[in-house]
Amino acid sequence: MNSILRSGNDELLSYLWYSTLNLNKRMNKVVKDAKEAIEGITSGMTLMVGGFGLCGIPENCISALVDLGANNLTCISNNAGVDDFGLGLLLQQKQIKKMISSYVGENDEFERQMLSGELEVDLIPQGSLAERCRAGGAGIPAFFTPAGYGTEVAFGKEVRYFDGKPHILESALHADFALVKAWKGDRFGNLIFKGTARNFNPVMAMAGKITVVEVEHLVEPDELDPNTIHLPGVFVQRIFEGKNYEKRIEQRTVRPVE
Amino acid sequence: MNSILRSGNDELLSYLWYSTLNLNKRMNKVVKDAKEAIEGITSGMTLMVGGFGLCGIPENCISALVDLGANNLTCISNNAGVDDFGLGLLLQQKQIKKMISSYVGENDEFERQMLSGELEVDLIPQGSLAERCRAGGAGIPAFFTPAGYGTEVAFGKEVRYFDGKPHILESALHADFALVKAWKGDRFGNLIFKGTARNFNPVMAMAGKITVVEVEHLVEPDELDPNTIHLPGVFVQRIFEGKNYEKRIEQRTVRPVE
Amino acid sequence: MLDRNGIAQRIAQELQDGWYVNLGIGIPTLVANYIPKGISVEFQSENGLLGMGPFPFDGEEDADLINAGKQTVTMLPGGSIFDSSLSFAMIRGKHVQLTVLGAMEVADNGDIANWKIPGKMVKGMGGAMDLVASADNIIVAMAHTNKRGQSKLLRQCTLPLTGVKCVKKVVTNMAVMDITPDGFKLLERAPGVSVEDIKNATEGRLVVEGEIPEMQL
Amino acid sequence: MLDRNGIAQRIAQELQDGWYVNLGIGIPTLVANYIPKGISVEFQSENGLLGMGPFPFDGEEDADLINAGKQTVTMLPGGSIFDSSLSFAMIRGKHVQLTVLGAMEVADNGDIANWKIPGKMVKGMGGAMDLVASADNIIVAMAHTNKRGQSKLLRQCTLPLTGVKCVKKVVTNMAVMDITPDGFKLLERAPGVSVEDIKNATEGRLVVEGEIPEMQL
Repeated sequence: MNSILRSGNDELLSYLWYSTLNLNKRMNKVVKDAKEAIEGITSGMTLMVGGFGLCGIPENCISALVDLGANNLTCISNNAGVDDFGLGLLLQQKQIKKMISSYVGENDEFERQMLSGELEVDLIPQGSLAERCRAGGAGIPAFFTPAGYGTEVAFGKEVRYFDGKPHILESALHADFALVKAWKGDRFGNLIFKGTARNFNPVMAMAGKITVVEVEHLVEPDELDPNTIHLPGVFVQRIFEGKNYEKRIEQRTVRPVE
Repeated sequence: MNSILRSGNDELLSYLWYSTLNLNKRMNKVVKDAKEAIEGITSGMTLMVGGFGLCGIPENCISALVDLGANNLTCISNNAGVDDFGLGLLLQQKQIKKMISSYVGENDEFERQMLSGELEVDLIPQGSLAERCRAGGAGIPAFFTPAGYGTEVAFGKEVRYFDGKPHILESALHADFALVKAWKGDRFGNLIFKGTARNFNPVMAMAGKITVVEVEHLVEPDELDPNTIHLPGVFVQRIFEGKNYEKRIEQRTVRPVE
Repeated sequence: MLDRNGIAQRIAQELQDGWYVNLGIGIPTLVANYIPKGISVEFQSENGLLGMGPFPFDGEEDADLINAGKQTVTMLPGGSIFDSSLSFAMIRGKHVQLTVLGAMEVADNGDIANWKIPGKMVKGMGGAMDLVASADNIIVAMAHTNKRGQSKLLRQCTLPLTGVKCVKKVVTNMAVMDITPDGFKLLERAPGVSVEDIKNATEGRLVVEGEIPEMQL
Repeated sequence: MLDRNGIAQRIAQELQDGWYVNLGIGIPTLVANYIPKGISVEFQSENGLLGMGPFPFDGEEDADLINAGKQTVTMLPGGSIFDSSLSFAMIRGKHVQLTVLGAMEVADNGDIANWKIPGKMVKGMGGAMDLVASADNIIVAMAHTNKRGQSKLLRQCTLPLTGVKCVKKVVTNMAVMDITPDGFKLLERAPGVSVEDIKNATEGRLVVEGEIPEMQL
């Protein structure tokens, strides 16, 4: 116990690679802009899009996706934006075939497309949506949850009792691309989120086959304390510094000055 | 959209409680010391004990538990300490009836008790152990994992194929008390861990009916940035500042100065 | 009869010191205004924060700090931020002691319907299904009857369910009731409301035992 | 025949730029010393860190910074710390591209046994079962035969399994082999080792097709 391993022990040789290591050449996931970041997205793909309401949405990626014009997309996102912002921009262009969300109010075009049958909608309890994304990223193919038992959400799903309480089996969600917004990030893909803009972004970043992150501030790796990173870069494939964030507020609510 | 809600809207009244709120009276989970923190632990209980090897173990709580003398304990902990430190101290006093761990080497007394049949041992793959703790805290009673399929770990467990790959069903773990070590914490129970001393501590903190945390530094709530908290205080019932941390190193390994 | 604030005020009496509480949109939000003296609770917002504070002053709004109703908020010292999976881990794992939410219908076995009206635009359940399926303590805040004067306290819900056998207590503009195996157990009357009034406005089984006191607000 | 370092050196040739790699204790740890020029990989340690750096200088050890072998380590810029559940989320979720570990036995269908010998003290599987069940790419580093000269490359494992049909490649002191539906497919011979030597030392099915080149180290 507590012995000091010294030369002669051949494991000591390990990590000598370090002395020849060019730190500046390690891992570079940085791409130029949103256009390059979403390269490879094609019609018919499934995308995860981070954000809660308009808070923490990947504004740059969504704009680039409008320009790209890919359609027949399945979008997994807690909400569907508003008419002229967020995923609403993709809805306007009829690029979305199906939404997988927990709440889709506040969007007239969405309502029109849904009621006319142009748009498929799969509504999922918010906690199950979050956990299904995490499960997808964590290699957990399915789990039991009490949420939705006895409701139409449970139709066709296995029911099992644990401790006398009914649960339903929910499966993992995956996406061809996850589009994620963070506050700060480095070229390794390490991410720090800000305030409630965190929301679904970390779990969706875990579940994308290709995870694209736009950050407000792309920083040098040694600027981030390893202890404070919200999501390790191992989950991220591409990262870039976004531009011109509007960060629109959906329900600006204030209190009077006393 | 983007409307400003003004007086007249009665929801605006909300949060006026704030003006009468005594911030210093909100949530106080601080207890005096380890002895007070573990009050209520009795023989036969199931405890989770954080740490990986000797890194990040709740030293003060373990000492207090030796003094308390409760026995027939089931301990869920990744490791079992060494002969004269960590959970080894409880083994010396024969306070542990059963260990639920992933790796229990480096402990002669453990080996003796195990081989003589005095001590039950349930070995669990490390990732399943971590996920089962998290599941216990997260209200997920069971989940499927590929780990352990086809091995003796899978005996008696349900097997199901997802995407052609076999998985086994693992259940959540719970504990009467979780004993956890953090670096910094406040009276709300908000926690920040340091380095790899984080390990199992956050997930075990989630899964305790009563979660007791010892911290190296008990700080004022406004000293912790809400954005940097590793584990929100909602999971914590008692917190105290520990003393005399030894932080023993199990495998001190160094490299020669070039 | 109570108004919206009265309902909120009565529910606030249920709060216990040290509880973590999730308040839904509408009447439940108002509960925060009536926390009894000497009691301290923390508010959880399921989009990912604990220690939610008051709305910000004009000009101090932060687009990166909203509540589950998408309103700009502030945070109190001792608060914390987390992702959606951890947020629902604390809900599903019963670490949040009380959920207060509105409803369209409640059945006398504790079933609740509050997310969908067939034929109308469906906005989604948001976090409601997770909340009602998880918390040990679910209080519904709502009017006793709908706009057409029909009871919202039913033998069986007619609308698609949000959760089954989960509501523990209902506080309406007319009454406070616990859900028991025998149905709605009447505990208190609103000022100026008679037991007879409540009986007439309740379609589900109503249990009335002994004298029913008037609420003390 | 290769020594431990030779095995590690040969495995290092399998590394691809940008991979995240988990190295087990023993020979696998040595792989870090032979990373080919121009290739950059990051090391994951399942107790909760990415971007693991070299051992610290004497006096600079930090008890709060160890690897999965409980050895004191350092971190490189760009590293990160996380809890055990997120650590295995990245392993189980296949975000770590390669796992290198030792074994007592490997079967020609990819089964591996490396954690338990009946009758001996069992220390536990640690993270090995999660690692082998998850990663797409599992390379075993071991001696071709045990101390008694018996083959460790078998038709079927005799020891309790760690995982089934999971090993993709085996690098021993004698040979490099892929696991194929037909058994161990011989790819390379160690310097000074003949195909005949390898056949004699391999109990499991061995596929030998065409000329087998000598390893280039």
